[in-house]
Amino acid sequence: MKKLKQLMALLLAIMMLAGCGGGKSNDTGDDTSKPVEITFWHVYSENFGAPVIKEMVDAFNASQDEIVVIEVYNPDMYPGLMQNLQAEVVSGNSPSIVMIGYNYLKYFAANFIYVTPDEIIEKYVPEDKDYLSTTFLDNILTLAQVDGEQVGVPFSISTPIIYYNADMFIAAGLDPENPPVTWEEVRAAAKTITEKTGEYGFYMQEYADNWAVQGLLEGNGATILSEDGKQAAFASPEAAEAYQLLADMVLEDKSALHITADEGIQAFINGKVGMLCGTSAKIGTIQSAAQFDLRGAEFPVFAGKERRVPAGGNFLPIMAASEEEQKAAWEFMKFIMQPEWLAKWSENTGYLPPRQDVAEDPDGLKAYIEENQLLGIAFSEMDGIYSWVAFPGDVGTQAEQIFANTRDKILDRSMSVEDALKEAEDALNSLLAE
Amino acid sequence: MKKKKWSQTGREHFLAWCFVAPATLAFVVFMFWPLVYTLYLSFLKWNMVAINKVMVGLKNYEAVFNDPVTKKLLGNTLLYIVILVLLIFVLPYILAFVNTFVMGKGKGIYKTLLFIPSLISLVVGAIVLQWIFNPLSGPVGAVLGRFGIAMPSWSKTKGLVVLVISLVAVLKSFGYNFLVLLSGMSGVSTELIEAARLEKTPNRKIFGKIVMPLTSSTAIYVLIMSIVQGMQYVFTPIKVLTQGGPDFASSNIIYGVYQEAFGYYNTGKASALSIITMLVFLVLLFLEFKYVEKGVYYEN
Amino acid sequence: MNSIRFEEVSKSFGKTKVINQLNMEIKKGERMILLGPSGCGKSTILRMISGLEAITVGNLYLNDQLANDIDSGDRSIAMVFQNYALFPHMTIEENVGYGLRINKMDKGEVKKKVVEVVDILGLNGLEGRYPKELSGGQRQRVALARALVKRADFFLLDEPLSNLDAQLRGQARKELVKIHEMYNQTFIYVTHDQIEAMTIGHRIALMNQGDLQMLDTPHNVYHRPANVFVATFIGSPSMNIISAKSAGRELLVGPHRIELPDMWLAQIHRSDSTNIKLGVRPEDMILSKNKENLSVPVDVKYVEDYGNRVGYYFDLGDEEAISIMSENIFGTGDQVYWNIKPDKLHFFDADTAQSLGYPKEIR
Amino acid sequence: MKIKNKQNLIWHVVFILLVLLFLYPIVFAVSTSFKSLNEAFNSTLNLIPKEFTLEAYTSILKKIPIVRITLNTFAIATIVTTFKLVTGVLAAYSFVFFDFKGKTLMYFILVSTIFIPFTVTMIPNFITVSKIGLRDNIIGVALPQLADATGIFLLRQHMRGIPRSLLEVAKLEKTPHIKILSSIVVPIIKPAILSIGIIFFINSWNEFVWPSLILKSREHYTLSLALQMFVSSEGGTDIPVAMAISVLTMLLPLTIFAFCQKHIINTFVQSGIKG
Repeated sequence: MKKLKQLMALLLAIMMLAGCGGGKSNDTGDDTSKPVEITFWHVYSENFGAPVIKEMVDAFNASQDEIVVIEVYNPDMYPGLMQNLQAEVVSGNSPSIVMIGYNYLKYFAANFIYVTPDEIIEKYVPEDKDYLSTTFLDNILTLAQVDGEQVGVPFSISTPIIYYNADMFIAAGLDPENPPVTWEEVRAAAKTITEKTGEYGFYMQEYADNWAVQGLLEGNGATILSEDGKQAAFASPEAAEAYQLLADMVLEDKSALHITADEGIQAFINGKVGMLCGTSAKIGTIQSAAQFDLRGAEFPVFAGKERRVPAGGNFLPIMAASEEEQKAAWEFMKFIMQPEWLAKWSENTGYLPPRQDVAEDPDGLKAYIEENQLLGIAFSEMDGIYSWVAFPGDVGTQAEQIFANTRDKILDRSMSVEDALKEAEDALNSLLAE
Repeated sequence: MKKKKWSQTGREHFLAWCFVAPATLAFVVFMFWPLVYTLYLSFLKWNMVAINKVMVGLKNYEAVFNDPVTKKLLGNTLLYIVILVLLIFVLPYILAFVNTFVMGKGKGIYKTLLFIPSLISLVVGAIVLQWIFNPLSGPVGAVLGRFGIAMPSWSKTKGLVVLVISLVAVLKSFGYNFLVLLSGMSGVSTELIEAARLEKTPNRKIFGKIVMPLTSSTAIYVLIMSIVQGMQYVFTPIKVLTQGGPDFASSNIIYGVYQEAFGYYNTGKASALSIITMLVFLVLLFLEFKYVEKGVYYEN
Repeated sequence: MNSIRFEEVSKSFGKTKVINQLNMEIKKGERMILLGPSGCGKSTILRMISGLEAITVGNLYLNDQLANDIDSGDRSIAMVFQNYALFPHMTIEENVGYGLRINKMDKGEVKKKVVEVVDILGLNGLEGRYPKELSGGQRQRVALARALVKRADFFLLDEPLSNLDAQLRGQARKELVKIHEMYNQTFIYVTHDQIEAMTIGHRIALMNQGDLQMLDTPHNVYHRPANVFVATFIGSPSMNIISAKSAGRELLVGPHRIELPDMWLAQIHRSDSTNIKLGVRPEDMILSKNKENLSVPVDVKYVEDYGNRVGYYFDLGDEEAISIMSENIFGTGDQVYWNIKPDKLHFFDADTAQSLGYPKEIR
Repeated sequence: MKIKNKQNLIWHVVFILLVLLFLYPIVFAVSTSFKSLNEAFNSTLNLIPKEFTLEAYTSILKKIPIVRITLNTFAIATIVTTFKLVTGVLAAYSFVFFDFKGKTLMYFILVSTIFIPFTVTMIPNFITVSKIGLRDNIIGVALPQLADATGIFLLRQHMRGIPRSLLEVAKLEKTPHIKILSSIVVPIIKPAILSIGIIFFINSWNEFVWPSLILKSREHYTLSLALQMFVSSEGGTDIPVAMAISVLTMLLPLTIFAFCQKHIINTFVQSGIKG
């Protein structure tokens, strides 16, 4: 009993401390000149990007005293952030600046209230009239456009690349200087690695989206949407053939891994998988953790066909409601779009910057790219990037889930590739028809 | 105003309600009102954001019943229930019997040790188990690897994914259930057991014929709580580890509601599904009151 | 002066009636015993006096004041519970002083009063202990002390000695009487033990199934029971009750004809019916080898030797009777005579079970 | 006798194995939190790190305001526990020591809330808390949890064990109910209240789903939410760090349990579901 009492007293003391701490923090920014507070929602965890985001925000906050930016982390990437955003809006609030994955572009535009960069420029900062067009590449700007309207400013761009473990290549008798170029070669190399080393040869990232698969399917001449862009149209022989190749690697050759993204990427870092097909955004994470000779190769092609690389990443729309918050958000946006910050962002993650001058700046990223083979690979793919398919309306959220389920159905053999694709296509089209 | 002298009983009644009031108020605002609101939402088509809510009658319920996913969710829910009932009810029930009536000295320590994992949060439990079962780098995989068995990637394997996620709930509830069942066992007189022993009754029969009937109200309580809480305990690991995947193989009705609501923003359908869940629970509640509360009254 | 008065008081719990139209007066300073078998309603009466139980119908007056709606806390009640109801988390001193402290009495004053009763009850040295560290007898005294310290008008005791062993009980009875004589409060004492009732009470209220059976002094309750229930409840073994028929000057008991003593004629003929019950206490039933003029021959059926006394069983008509004597002189099968002592008989109406009264020759 | 001993031994072995299985996750987390990233991956079976490192812990200190986060968690758990105990003790007292019309129905209604799945109340509660403006506020996390049906159930069970006569003694002394509650009922069932309070505290401490909906900024995070900042489905989890923060989350509940295990175990063994 005595011990208990002491313990309770201790707990109480800690609580008091907590209470005091709480009181103090709430008093920040006295009555004198209250700075504008804006919130910036992003998806980057401590192991992936968050430190740079924090650095940017801190630097911005330190650079002036009218605006205070609060960064807010949202777990589970873009779907996670969309869930939180939805909830936030329901509660009658919204963040000032938010990070939206390109695949949610149409859903976001159709369902949320936001202010376009053009509106802000027109209303408050006419001097920035040419900012967008002079700063960003045209094909990059279109990534964040719906029906010609610029919804937000592109921030991060990623491309899918092949990471490979050169040590394992050597162990398997493969030439690390000549990584596979076509999917057929990828399959053969994976098989060799599995046979020779007993480890898995290949893993394609499995997030709750269709991004990497889109690259695979479109590389074989398939399309995700019909020509008018209003219907799902991926249940084609080309798509099935391409998907079958991945399925065969998992199910027939048993050389490819079918596992969650977290575990799969971890397994690659851990030397348990020879090749990883994943987003360039992970370059920073993988490089810092991998203990082997890590190298990169371009996203594979199908023999004789053109490489199709979907643009991953995100853009930043502004959702702030009041004039001063909108202005503040714009200020912050321009701050982080400065070449040195974008360069830092790229170096730490592997995302490609939305403005060309960052990559060309000899003091900035250029030198870095020359040294960093993986980032160089990602850059080299950038010219030919296509949009990541975004489904319109309410379908946007369910589409990614359907794609993820389709992948599970195919890769655990519960459905044939053709049937699974057909079922998914029908499901999406019936949703679109509603 | 006239001064009215309250009768003693009148004053007591008033006071009685005053004492119940704070808890009642909290429940009304954060339990019953939400329940009613959810019922209301289940008749609407609304995505939580749109200003217009469209009255659609029973359409949401229709949609729930026609959705093949619902069948999957119900099937998985049943699977979770079966696994959980076995692992956090049947197993501790038998072990509580063994601990009370079969084992000799030094048996008291187990209830304390087995209780410890229930102090760990579900997220921590989920993440630690995820690593323990990591097929490529986890200890289970490593041990199996030594025997030349390839650990299947559980998070992508139907059935197995339910089992591993259930283990998180098992970690959380086993010790507590064991404790409650032990306390039920302590109500059975040892003389009865000794008398049966003198007749050379095998333990199996002592359990089935004497202990089970005498501990039935405790057992039913634990059984029902295992189902009701177990269903909710698996939510966190599902959300953190699999998000219901692969292809809904690890989702149950509780997570299904969450996904419909916060994943697809089908507030109406989510509400309809949660009302259905509620009805299932209501049956359990009825059973609880029928067997457990009544039993308690009889004892006094 | 009446200190407690029940006027047509009834009490029901839901549909069960536990007290039926009770009328009773208790005098100031009196030791009133509520006696009866379990479930007879005696504790309910006590609890109605205390205010812990509300009255369903009727009026209760305390100190001549209508008390139905007076809060128990305002009734000047001290109570000793069967299980003593000591607060397990308080020391003996705290337990005893509880009521005084809660009513904001000055600390020094509390101490003084507590010391006083602790002295009287011989609890010195135990003040700092907790109830679980005391023996049963000590706990009972603590409960008593807590009730005493209050100096309430009404001192209610609910089977206070039932949890003590027999030896302690005898001693405690004497102490209770002594304590009452010191303070002279109105004692209402619930018990199912007739020895306690007989030795402690000024008067006894004997209850059965919610009805007051008799309210009188212990002597009268024993010697002039108002009905068969009272007659058989008091005394151990119970009074022999034998069915009989009156026929003129004779009484028919089974095959025997007994001439009625003159002193009883008036009482017996008071009854409309000829069916009566004859009551004889076992110790008043004298068996002898010698026939006297008013006697009935009986066969000893069974003998029980209690050491200091002996019980002889025999049949009288269809009923079995027992006689208690001091010597073991007869054996099973002996033919003896029951020599009737007319002044030791009791007569009851067979239909109403009420006493037919007593002749003036019997005090 | 021999058979009996053998049987006993077998069962002890079964129980010991079970305990090892159940405690392994905790040991695994503690052990891994002191390993280097490389060792965590490559010698997962080693329970004692070859090179003991505090790297994981220092990196947590550097990256997140862990003290602040711990205090937040503590504050929420304390508020929730206090309110649940107060409302629970009051309600249980009323159910045990008062007689009033509708008592049984009322009890039934309150206890039935155990059977409302949290997904049913989640959306409306989220909207309510948001409308009051308590998003991203620890009060908003605590608000919907001010009463607890299981608590009322357990407290009622324990209060029923108090002899009614104790209260009657108090009533005869004109003790007001609130005083009876505070000076008699509460002290008598103190061990039970303490244990139930500890369980409330630990449950709140461990809570994840609801705080994750309400809390947004790092300064207001709880430990469970901090954990998810290091573990996310996007890949690249730093496992020693994840385990280190898991260990930090477990630390207080385990410590409290170590201090009060006898009380807690006894309370639940006594209460069970019986009176």
